[in-house]
Amino acid sequence: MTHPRRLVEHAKADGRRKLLEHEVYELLGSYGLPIPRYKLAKSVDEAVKAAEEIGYPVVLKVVSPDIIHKSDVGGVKLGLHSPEDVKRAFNEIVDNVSKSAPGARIVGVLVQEMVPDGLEVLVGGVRDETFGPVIAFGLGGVFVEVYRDVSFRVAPLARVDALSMMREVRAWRLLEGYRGLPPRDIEAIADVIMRVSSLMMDIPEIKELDINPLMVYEAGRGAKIADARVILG
Amino acid sequence: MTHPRRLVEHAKADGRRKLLEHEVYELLGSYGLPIPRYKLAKSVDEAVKAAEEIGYPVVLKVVSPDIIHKSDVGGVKLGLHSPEDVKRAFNEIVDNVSKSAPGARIVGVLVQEMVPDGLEVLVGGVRDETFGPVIAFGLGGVFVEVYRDVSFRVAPLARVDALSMMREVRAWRLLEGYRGLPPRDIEAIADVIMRVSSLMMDIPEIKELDINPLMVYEAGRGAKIADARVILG
Amino acid sequence: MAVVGASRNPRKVGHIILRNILEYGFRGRVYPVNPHASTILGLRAYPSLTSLPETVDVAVVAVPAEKVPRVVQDAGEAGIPFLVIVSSGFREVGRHDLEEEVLRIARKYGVRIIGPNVAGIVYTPARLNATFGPRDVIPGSIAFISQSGAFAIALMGATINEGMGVSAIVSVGNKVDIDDVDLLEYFETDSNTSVVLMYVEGLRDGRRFLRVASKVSLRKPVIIIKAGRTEAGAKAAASHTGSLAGSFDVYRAAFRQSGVLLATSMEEAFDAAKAFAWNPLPRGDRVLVITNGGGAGIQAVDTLVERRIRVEEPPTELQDRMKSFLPNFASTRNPIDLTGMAHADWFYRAIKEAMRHPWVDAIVVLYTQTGLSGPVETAKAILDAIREEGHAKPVTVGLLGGPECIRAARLLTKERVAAYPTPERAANAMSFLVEYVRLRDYVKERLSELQYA
Amino acid sequence: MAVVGASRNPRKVGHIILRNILEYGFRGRVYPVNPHASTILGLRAYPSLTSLPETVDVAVVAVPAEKVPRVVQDAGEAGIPFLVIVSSGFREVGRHDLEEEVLRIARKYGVRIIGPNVAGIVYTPARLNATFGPRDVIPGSIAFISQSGAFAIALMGATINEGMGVSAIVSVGNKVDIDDVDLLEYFETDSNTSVVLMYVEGLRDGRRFLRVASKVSLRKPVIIIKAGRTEAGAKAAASHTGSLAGSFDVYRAAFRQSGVLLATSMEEAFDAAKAFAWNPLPRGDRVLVITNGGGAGIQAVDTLVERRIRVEEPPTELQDRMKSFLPNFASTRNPIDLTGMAHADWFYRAIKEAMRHPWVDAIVVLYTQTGLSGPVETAKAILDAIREEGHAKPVTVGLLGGPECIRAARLLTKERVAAYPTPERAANAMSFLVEYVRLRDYVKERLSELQYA
Ligand SMILES: CC(C)(COP(=O)(O)OP(=O)(O)OC[C@H]1O[C@@H](n2cnc3c(N)ncnc32)[C@H](O)[C@@H]1OP(=O)(O)O)[C@@H](O)C(=O)NCCC(=O)NCCS
Ligand SMILES: CC(C)(COP(=O)(O)OP(=O)(O)OC[C@H]1O[C@@H](n2cnc3c(N)ncnc32)[C@H](O)[C@@H]1OP(=O)(O)O)[C@@H](O)C(=O)NCCC(=O)NCCS
Ligand SMILES: [Ca+2]
Ligand SMILES: [Ca+2]
Repeated sequence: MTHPRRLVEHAKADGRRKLLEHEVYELLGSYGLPIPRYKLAKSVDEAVKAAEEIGYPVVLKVVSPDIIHKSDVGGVKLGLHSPEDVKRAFNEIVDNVSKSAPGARIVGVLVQEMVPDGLEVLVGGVRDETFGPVIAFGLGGVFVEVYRDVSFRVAPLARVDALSMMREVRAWRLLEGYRGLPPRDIEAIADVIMRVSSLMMDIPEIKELDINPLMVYEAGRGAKIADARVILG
Repeated sequence: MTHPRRLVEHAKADGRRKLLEHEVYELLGSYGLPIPRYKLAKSVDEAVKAAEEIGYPVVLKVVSPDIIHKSDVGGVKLGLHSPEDVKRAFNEIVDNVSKSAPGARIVGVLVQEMVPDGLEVLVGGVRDETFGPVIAFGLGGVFVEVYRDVSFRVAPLARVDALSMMREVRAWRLLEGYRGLPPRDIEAIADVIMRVSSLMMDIPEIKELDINPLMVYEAGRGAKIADARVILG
Repeated sequence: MAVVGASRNPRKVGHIILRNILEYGFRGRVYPVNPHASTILGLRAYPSLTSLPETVDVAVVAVPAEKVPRVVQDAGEAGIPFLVIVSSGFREVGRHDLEEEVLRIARKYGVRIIGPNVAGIVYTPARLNATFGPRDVIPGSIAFISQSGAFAIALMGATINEGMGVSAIVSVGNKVDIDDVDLLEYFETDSNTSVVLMYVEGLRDGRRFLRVASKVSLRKPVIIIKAGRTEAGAKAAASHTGSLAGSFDVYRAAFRQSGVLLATSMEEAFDAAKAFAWNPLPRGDRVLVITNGGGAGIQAVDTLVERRIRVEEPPTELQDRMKSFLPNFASTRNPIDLTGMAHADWFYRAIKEAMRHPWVDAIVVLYTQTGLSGPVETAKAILDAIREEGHAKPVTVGLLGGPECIRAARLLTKERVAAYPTPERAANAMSFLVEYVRLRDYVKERLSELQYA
Repeated sequence: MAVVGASRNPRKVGHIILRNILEYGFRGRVYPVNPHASTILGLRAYPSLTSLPETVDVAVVAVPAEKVPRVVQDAGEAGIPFLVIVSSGFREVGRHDLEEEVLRIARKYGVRIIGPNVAGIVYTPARLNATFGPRDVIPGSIAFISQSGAFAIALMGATINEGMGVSAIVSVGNKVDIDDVDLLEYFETDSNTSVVLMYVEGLRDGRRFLRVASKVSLRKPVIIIKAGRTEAGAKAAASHTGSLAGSFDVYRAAFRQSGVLLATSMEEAFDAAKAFAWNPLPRGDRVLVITNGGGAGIQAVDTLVERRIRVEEPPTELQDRMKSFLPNFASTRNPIDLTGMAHADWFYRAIKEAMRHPWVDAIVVLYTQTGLSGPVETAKAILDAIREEGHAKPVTVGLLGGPECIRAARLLTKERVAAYPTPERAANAMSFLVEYVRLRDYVKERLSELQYA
């Protein structure tokens, strides 16, 4: 495994302001964050092998520094249940991309565990010009966008910060267990928040980090990252 | 078609505080509200005939004054695409109900158009002790429950009230068209609000009326009620 | 008019009411009624309402509750149309029987009643202060209707502190007959009243309120302090008056629908009432902030925006006019920051420019005390500018500083310019004017629509 | 100390500063510095800082900007450790060069600087008022740090109006050296200061602020008025100071995280500061409201709940104690409604019961002016009750009514009881005390966790 700062330096040397998806997972993984199982495949065979190791169902996504909206160029295939699915998906992706984005460099295809549905939350890190690394928490989707129901804390965080920032959002009720729904794994979220805090403290080159969604399961069953993004400063 | 007040009187004479689902639709329909196509079927044959008239896919729901949570007793079947589906569903419902709720009177089985997904909103009417009939508007689900993002107006409403109560909720942005999603049929919602206002004004026996969800489609494509409830006072 | 229960004892309620009536300078004839006295405060006393030399228009009643039914009977027989029953000891202490008796007799004779359990009434256009509150209320155009008598008395005092002029102060008490909505309706056409302020815990007939308030608010602003906005507050209100407050959400909706402005504190309500009473309405919602202190300017902008008033950059042309007499480090983007170097004259010129420029609908002027231009001198410059432009646009003024600022604010207040001790309060008061104009447009549209429906 | 630029002209800044220093009764020796004069205000004047008969601890500088570098040089040579540079005309008008020169010279000699472009400083424990603001600031324990000098001067005046006692007033101006956070840190250990009030538009080093504020707020409350909370406000702040305010969301988070209380208006900040300065802290978050007016009680409850303070029913036992001297229609469920019949003595007894009962953590006392018990008499009863119980719990008082209520509030203020003219302000001020105690617990936990991490 590459040292986290190496990853960042490598991307910068490459002239990239955004980490590639497998780099993001590698970075987050090295901080003990609950990333999905994944593998970068360069060929159909590698993809199938990766899927077998990861376990079905899987997701395939094109990895390219030149493509911003993967779905728009047909670069994403979800819910693949068999080697045949994976083969077909791999070829289709390569096909689609070479048609829709002919100049794009393709680093490979990411084979990723299909993360089971949970309550979607977001954990983010930004670098504020006054306060430096700041951690954000909120529930996914409209909660953040319509109601600006997000809480912030300046890193480094204590665990009590993580808990208090969760309690601060109005959607907290959804985490506590709501209308007969089970209480969610608060400890797992706190853990993610704390690790994001460490990561933002350690690596000043990271300008923005977004884990969205983090799928959160019933209390005791943890949480898993379904998508994430890292922007360098 | 029964006169709306008759419906209410009939239910009251029956000792019921809640209208049956087909009565609710009949009532709402008589006020020109966009109810789904539906038919009360007393036999398998009637159900299939109804489904053919309505068009597939359909939904079947048991209609009984004695059953509060229809799904819990196996009284609901969704997404039925053929006469065979409908037959099987009808028999299963009758079977399930007679096992799970042996004493319950079965008035029939409601065959209902399966309403296509749209943006879910709620339109409600309540009778306030100080202000009398009051109309409520909000977006479905957590919007109302977590953020209390609901607006109210005292009936009777002018159209400008309907528009202003839509604009008042913070989730208004979702109606205007948001993140590349299409603008919704505001006029259709205003129309529903206005008709609910008339209904609440006309029939003092109605204590509570809840249209939730009302599925709202792109501007110009209307809205359709997917579920509704009427409580008498 | 008559005062029934006009006591010889100067500490008793009936005596104080009579004295206030006389000393405040009521223009009509006044008859004390008291069977145990021959003269009170130099006036001949009469044993009962039936023995008065003429039929009075109104009688204020301040005898113990048990004696009130008899007084109402007398009033009926004497043909007196209108009673203000100050006495408490009725429904509010469980004596429903006594209250019903009073109502029954009143109905029989067609006597109208305010009360019982009220603080009396003030109506300054007739120089009438028939309350046991403070005497020297300031005449003006704000009418105050209170659900609570105690509140009415206390706020009478507060208006004096604030230099606020009132047209009327009425509490409604147990509302056996005339209630808050009746009074609100009355003030719609009262030409001596330009703003109505209400203190409401709960309304009886919300629909009637909505109808009446919509009509009134088209003609003049109605500001309501609604107590019991939270669950705990509503509970406290219930244990106070016994009346359920209902859902605040619905109240808020009804207020909006009828063009009524909601105030959450007495200070805010007073601040807004003053701004309405002494200003024309803005024609639109463009507020210009003029300040000599950056801090005060920012606080005002934050306050306006927090109250949903946009603060926008004025057109270059107006900015250029301001720049013509300001130092080059002054900002003219809204706030217009005259800088700490500002002399009184700069205020004068900036206000005049703002008054004349069509882009500006309303002006918030902020003064932060400096050595360069004293508060009183600045206040005078502000006043001159407003006057010379015929007070064409609404202005609120915030004066931040020491004792001299209090004097300057008093000077402005005396000249009917709404002045406040902080920038936030000046901005907040102005936000009510803008909000009113917006709401009124909505209510107009709604009523015309309902009318032609 | 020395005043450089102590002018002979009584209207000039340097002269006013010197006069304030002398007249306010500074305890140390004072040297005017002015090359063109021999005596000023009866003191011998010196031509420069290098010619003083002793090395002073601090010099206030009020000469035109171009002359400041030379003065700093002189200070350095004379070994003066500390300068307060009042002069403006530096970075804020584009003269970065002059400012850098000043800093360079100061660094060379190790001279520390407040300013330039400040209002001077007040430190009442030393009877020092070295500002050109009002003279008679009231000694007390509130320290005020302002990003804006104009604001500092104006608020100096406002503290006098409010009867608020201050320990220090300092503005930071262009912050070439000492900034708001340095001062905040200083006040942590200043035993003459019990509350710190700050006016902030933008901070330079947020992380340092967080570190320092967390430490300070564990020992004493820190209240911040943050200007630029909205986008438009932040824009106004930027055009004022040139410093970007950053995201208010993050400021708010940082304030919470460091135990700092956010005030959105000056009035609120002052109200809270007063309540802190004159009260012990509550041990918990159970607030009891005692009132003689239902309306005032409800408004206070609404205000508390709107500020996220729960208002709960007291235990029956406490209610029974209250009932023992109250009429049976009085409510004892919180608010304790003494009713309009309340005599001063009932306030006295109710407050004493509340002070003694362990369920109560904080008390909001509300008086609505009535004839039965005058404001001053009631204020005295309140004061007696508080004193006899050794002011064991925090109390805020709202006095609603006329001019006598102002007198009564002044009486309480003089005796260091926090009194306000409305129930809402009394309740809101108390909410800050409760919030502080809550926040402090959070910050304590957070710091001990970070320490052992
Ligand atoms: C109305 C109220 C003030 C009367 O109390 P009071 O003044 O102590 O009553 P009294 O019995 O002394 O009667 C007052 C005067 O009326 C006289 N009086 C008695 N019967 C009378 C009658 N039938 N007609 C006229 N006067 C009468 C009394 O002799 C007395 O005058 P005096 O002092 O010169 O002898 C009292 O009952 C009350 O309700 N107080 C509360 C008022 C209040 O708070 N209202 C709500 C405000 S929010
Ligand atoms: C500092 C300031 C007040 C000086 O202005 P001023 O008083 O008009 O300046 P002057 O040139 O008259 O100098 C003041 C006195 O110092 C004397 N002086 C001149 N050079 C001097 C020197 N090198 N050392 C000491 N005194 C000197 C002057 O002779 C004069 O005294 P006099 O009136 O008795 O002759 C002005 O430049 C300034 O910055 N004003 C704004 C202050 C401000 O608002 N600060 C921010 C607050 S928020
Ligand atoms: Ca009536
Ligand atoms: Ca520093």
